Amino acid sequence: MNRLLISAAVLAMAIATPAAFAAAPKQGGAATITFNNDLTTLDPQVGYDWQNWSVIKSIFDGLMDYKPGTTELEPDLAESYTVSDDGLAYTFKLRDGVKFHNGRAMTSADVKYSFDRAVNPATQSPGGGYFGMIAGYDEVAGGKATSLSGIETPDDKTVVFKLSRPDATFLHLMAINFGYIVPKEEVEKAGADWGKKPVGTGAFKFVEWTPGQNIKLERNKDYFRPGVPYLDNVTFEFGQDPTVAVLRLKKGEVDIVGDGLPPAQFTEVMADPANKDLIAVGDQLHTGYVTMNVTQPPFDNLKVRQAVNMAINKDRIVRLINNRAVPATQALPPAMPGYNTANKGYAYDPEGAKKLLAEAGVGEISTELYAMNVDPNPRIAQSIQQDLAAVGINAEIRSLAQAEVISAGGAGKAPMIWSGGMAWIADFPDPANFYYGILGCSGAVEGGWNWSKYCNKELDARAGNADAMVKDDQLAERIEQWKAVFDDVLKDAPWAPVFNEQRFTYHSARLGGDPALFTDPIHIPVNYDYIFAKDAQ
Amino acid sequence: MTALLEVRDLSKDYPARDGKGVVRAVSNVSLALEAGQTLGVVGESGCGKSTLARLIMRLIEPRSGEILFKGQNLVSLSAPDLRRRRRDIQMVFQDPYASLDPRMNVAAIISEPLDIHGIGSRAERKAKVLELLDLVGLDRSAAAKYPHEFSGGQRQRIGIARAIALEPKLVVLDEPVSALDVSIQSQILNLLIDLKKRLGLTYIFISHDLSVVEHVSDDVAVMYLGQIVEYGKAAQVLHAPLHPYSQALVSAIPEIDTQKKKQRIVLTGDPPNPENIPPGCPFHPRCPHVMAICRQIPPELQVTQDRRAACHLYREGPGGH
Amino acid sequence: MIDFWNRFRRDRLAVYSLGVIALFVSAAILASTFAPYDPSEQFFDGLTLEGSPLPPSGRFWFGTDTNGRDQFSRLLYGAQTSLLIGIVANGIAVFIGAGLGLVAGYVRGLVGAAIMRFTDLMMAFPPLLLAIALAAILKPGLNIVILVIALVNWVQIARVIYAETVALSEREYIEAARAMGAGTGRILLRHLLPHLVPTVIVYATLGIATTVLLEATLSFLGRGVQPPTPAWGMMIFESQSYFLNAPWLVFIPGAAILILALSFNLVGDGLRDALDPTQRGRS
Amino acid sequence: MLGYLARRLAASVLILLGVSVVTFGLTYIIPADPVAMIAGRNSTPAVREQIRHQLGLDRPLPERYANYLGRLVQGDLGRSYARKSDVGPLIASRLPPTLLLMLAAIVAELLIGLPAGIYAASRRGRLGDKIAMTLSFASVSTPHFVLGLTLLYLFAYLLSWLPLGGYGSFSHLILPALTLGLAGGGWYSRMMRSSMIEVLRNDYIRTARAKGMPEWRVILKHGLRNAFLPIIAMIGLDVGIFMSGVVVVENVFGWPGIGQLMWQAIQSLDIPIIMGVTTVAACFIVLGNLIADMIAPLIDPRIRLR
Amino acid sequence: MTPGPLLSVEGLSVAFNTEQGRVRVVEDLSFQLAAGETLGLVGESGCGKSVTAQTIMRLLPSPPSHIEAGRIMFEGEDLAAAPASRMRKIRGDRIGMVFQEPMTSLNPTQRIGQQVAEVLRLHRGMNSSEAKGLAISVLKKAGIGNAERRFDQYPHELSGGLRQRVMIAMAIVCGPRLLIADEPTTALDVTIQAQIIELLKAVQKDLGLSILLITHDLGVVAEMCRNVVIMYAGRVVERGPTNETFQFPRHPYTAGLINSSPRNARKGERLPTIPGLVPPPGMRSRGCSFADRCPRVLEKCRSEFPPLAPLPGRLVACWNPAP
Repeated sequence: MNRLLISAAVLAMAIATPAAFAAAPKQGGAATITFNNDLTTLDPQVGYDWQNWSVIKSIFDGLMDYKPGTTELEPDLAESYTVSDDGLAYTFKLRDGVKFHNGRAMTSADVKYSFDRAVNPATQSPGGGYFGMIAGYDEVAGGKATSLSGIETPDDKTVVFKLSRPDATFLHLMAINFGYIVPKEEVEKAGADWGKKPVGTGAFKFVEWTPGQNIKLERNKDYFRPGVPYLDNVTFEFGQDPTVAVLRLKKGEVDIVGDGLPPAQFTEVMADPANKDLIAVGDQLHTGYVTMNVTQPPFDNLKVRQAVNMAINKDRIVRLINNRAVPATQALPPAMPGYNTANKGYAYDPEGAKKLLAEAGVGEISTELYAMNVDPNPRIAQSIQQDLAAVGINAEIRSLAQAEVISAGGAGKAPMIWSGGMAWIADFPDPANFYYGILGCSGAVEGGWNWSKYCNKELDARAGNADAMVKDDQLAERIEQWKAVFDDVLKDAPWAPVFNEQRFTYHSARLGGDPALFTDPIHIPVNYDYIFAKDAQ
Repeated sequence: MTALLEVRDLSKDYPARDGKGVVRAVSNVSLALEAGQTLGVVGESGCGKSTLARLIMRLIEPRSGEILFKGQNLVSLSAPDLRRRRRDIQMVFQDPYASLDPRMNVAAIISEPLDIHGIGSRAERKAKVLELLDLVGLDRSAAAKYPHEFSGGQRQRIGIARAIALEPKLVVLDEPVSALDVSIQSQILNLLIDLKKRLGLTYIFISHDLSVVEHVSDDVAVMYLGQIVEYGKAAQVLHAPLHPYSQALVSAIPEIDTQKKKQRIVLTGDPPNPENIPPGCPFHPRCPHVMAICRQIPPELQVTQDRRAACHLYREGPGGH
Repeated sequence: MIDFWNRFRRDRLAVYSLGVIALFVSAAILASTFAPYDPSEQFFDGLTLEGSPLPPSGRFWFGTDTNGRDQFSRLLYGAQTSLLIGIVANGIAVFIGAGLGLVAGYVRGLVGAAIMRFTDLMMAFPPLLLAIALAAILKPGLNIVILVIALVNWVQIARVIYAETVALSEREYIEAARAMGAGTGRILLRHLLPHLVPTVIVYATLGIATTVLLEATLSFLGRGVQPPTPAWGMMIFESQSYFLNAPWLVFIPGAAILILALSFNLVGDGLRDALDPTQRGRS
Repeated sequence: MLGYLARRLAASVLILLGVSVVTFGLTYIIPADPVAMIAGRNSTPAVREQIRHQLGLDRPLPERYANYLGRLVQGDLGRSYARKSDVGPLIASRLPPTLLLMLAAIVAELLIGLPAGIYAASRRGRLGDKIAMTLSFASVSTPHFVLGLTLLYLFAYLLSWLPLGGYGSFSHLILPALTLGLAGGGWYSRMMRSSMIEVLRNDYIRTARAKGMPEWRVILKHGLRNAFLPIIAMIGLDVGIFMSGVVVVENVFGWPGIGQLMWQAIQSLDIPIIMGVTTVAACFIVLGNLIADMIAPLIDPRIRLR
Repeated sequence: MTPGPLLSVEGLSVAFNTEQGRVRVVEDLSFQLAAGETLGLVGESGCGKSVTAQTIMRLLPSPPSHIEAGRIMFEGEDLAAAPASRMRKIRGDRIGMVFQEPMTSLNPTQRIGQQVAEVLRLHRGMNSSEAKGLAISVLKKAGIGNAERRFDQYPHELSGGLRQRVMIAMAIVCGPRLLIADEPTTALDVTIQAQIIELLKAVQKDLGLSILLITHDLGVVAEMCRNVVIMYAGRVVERGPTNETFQFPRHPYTAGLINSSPRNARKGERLPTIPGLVPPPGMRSRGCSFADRCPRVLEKCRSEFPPLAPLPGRLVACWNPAP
């Protein structure tokens, strides 16, 4: 499953500092979070869906992290780091006194083990590919070696990463779950069950997992950040329909509806003045878009693709999802570095679309629009379908399970796909993360996630150039280059961007913490480490 | 003169209910029947007389033996040949309620054999149905009615009309009057006697009622546990039975005429289970005259030229005891 | 026939139900006449400003759905799909089931055993999986729904018909037909089938509810009727999560399914009684 | 008895073998590439090939089936693509709630169906009979999800008598069991009614009355046991019907059983779980029928096992 | 012992509500049964004899059946008017009943011993071991060998004859005054039938009870009953001592019945028959129901039903009885 199962997702941008908490945090208390589906795994190298993403973050740590509620990088398990001038070597100094939950102190060997594990095909990690810039990656990924030659551990407290190419996103990658540090002995002891009994260094210690029912965490008293976390216990309850969960939250039985506010109750909950302080609204960095397969008629015709962009009534779609989004103008979401405020995209213009189609001379178009079968995606697809019909494009909806849509997209069999439920949300806040897999040539292969099969070699080269700028003083220049890349992508219109979602988190009055923590861009849906219970004794 | 029907060493087994062993429903039955004759088969429930009827009809397959009809062995006939042969052999069933399809009207029931064998045009068949209704003494208006609108006796007339529609040579009558009241029973017996004379039929008449069998039969076979224990002319068998079982059977009939008091032989015990037939003479556990030999050796049948009784008492001929 | 109608008429509940079915059928046929709107038209003002569906009103009699479409119109057009599935698909299933059950019950032997083992196999098998796999081969849509339902729903009826046929085969009139020289085909069609008709009818009508449910489940999984074509089951599933806040979205089509299925069941019951004048009679 | 058991078990194994063939065949056709699900979106073709090889997907089909069957026989149901864990333990952990729910549903349907059927049979042709039978039809005619949502709306939301879904206490069990059991109860009441009417026609009922027995005792002592026989076979079949029902009901009520697992697996096309649940469900269906066949002779001594 | 007859049925009429309206199946029926006597109630199917038996036991469900008129005096009590609870006390205790089909009259799912013992527990309030002991002794009395083992058997494990013995044991276990035997031998083979007849005779002698024997088999009546009642179409047509009645039947129907038996006919010849059919209930004319089939029919027969009138040694309902 992809981490973006739900359409409402992440990456808050407007961030207050953690110091601006409304009430002083207290130590103690408990919180209950509900989810409809059980978690899949708590193995950081494997877990890759939005639900387990933040639970793993509370149990494990990486070398880097983001400041709570923000997208600002800071060292975490690493105390400090240095970058070589050519950008090909990163040296991390590990923090003192970091212990795994089993009591053993963490060392540089654990770091190396964890990255080896992430890349080793036997782990079947969906994120191993992120570490392709580390020297020796190809050997390990190809099954020829089990250890990354690019990671060196001169002593217990030092780790050196040697890269095969400079990469500006490297530090972000040190903060994603796949690079979290795991204790070798526990992984080997648990074997296939490792994902069910995780042992990390994080703020919360895993207690138990009753499949289908709940997961219980407790405060890690030995956590290396003093005073954190605030809560003594966190419980995740599963099998809770969000509609029911909202009612239970009103009754005070649960604290956070993990799946977010269901559309059915959105109006009602928002209209209730009592909920004013209980709903955290995070501006979002997500894009919902329609892909068009540029390798096949009729979408091999640029005019047809542009016409689709102009035909879609984004305002109605936004209303359809209770205005929890803003119409999108481009591939990147507004808060992502590289977003071009000057670019207004394609405006809603059905007449213009018809004209373009006439110019394209493709005649009556019959095509298929794939969509994932979880609400609201079929509804959005139907709205798009009606808009397309209005300009003379007949799109039959294929509403399918996520895995099938992904398979069809990867195989290039889907002429159009509405991305909702599977859409790209950056794993880290950098424009690069929005390009290679879904718009670049490397994703436009059989099984790749570039469902438009759009491959522009020139843009790929420009993107590579931008990512080679690893120096601090190159930052602004790099972003400018990315901006240009995305502007040019828009001209080719392999996508029709539709909207950028916002996130609304509904929590109980018992819970305190900065609203940004409840819409944390990294910890989805909530940063459990920093919220607190007001009624704690 | 060859017999119209000759049955030789006919046997039929069923798998026993417990899955082990077999039920010997009919074993080594032989009999012969000349055209125009009536053979009565009597016996109590479970003696195999209905199985015998079904074997002769080839509704079930025998384990061994031959059924010669006009010299032709029915057992070895192919399915299509058998179906054609069925024109000559028809059957009347015991239960006039169960043997008529409740969803067909009388005309359809009676003309069905004609349909099956493709006899006559539609109009001819219709005429034939009416003719048959007359013949069996039913009103012509019956043709449009359904079986449940008739009484038992009338239904049996329908069944008989169906059986004679094909103008068969042989009719197997399986307890044709057992389900009927006395006054109706006599009507049906009269009808059967009339039809036999009129159409030159040959009957195998199966019944547990000795007086009925006696009334209609030329020859009688008494069956016990799948075997014929006594066989001969009706008058002889039923008035001077040789086999102890036949004797008991005859004596057990309650007489209306209270003047005709007679010595009743009350048999002890039930007929033994056909799944577990005793060795030797099957009747020996209940036989008032049982001897040591009876427990070991099955008795032979032949007594005199036209009289057979499977009993060791008659090894030396009748009156041997 | 008149006789039959007179018997049927005595069951008043069945007669009313027949009326209801007639009403539904005519609504389905005349949907384009009666429906105030195009069932696929998504009104911009069919949703509140916050994007919630509208409750029943003078303009939208049964309210609007989550896409801002007129639910009354969708219900009428949905009747077409649901009735088609209920009658055609279920009819095919009944045909297959009754046919196999009949043959297996009379022929027995190897053929009968093979059919019944296959039935057992089907019983032990979740229909949903079958549906997914079929849809993989064929294009999803109404045809898939009909095919899947036909392939899934026959099992139960086959078992019932099998059991009844076995019992019926023991009857003397079957033996009588064989004694006359009737072939297997004749016995099956003329002597066994007419007696099974009441059972077939009852199961055919009872199958309607299951069928509509299966349609809904299939549609939800993307194997069924494809949007925006309305079908009752799908209408409920689409708005399942709205049942507290917009109950009309769930309960109006739900009531439609219930009423239709109930009517079919009651008619089936009435038919069975009317078709069996002998009331089982003897034996 | 033992011979019968052995033969029945052999037949069951054959059915299960058939199920495994069909399951394997069907899932093979389903167009969701497990490699894409496992490898993730940053994977290279080389990594995908590696995973394909690890999963054995590059082998010929018969060999894959043989491997699958070999593991199945050892109780190994494979490993979930999406959940990254072994399917066997996953199903095992989800099984108790489902079994509890099914058991409760069977109890519910019997508690509803039998008394209603007996009542209707004893009031045959009168108003009470007609009302009971119309209600039974209504319950048979209601799809599970409509019924479940209605019950939830009425008793949990409007009246707040029972919890809004979840798992743990008896009060959580009531509504889902009722949802699952009501339709079956409708069926049973009809079956019980006709069965009871049939039984009450029997001569031995007249015998019991001739003994001077009160009518209620006649019905309960001499009628019920005989009328119950056709129901027994149905209870065996129920397991199969419920296996489909729990998928819907567990989702409406948030019940953490294998139905929910199956639903989620279907949504994500997690084939090992789908196959595992199918296999386990088939086992239970076969087992249910077997048990029903074993119970029947206890109720009716005329039935012999052979 | 109470003076007078043990059972006296007086002017009993029973009707059923049917779709065609109310149909009278038993009309103005009267007979007496003395203590220790066996009375035969004879007639063909549909003549109302089984309805009579079940009405005495009050076993017919009401509705649809109704006792329209008459009394059923048993030990000085009118059973026709007794409340249901009182009838439950009498049934099985004071009056036992044996039915035609021993195959179906026993509950197939209960052990036969329990079915016998049940009567004792019901009427005598015995505990199960007491009831078992007594039941076994009665089973033995009913000619069931190895009764201890049979006690735990199920009906299907017994032959028809044994089952009928169980039925008889069940009917007599409480020592009733009256035994109603409804076609007790009809379903049995002749050799078994003979056994059951002997058993009934023995039981009667042993317990001194009265038997109301209902049958269509004149031979059985001749063998067991001193007096006989002939019924036709719901009415008594002839009543008298068995010997004389069978030897010199006065009612044409009685005569027809006796003559149509093949026992008395010449072999292979046509049998004397009663033409036509019994008119079904509800289709009966105002006059004598037998008129349409009667060889001695008079004009009067068609308009007026003949009363049951005394002839020497006999009661006959006929305008033109045989000499």
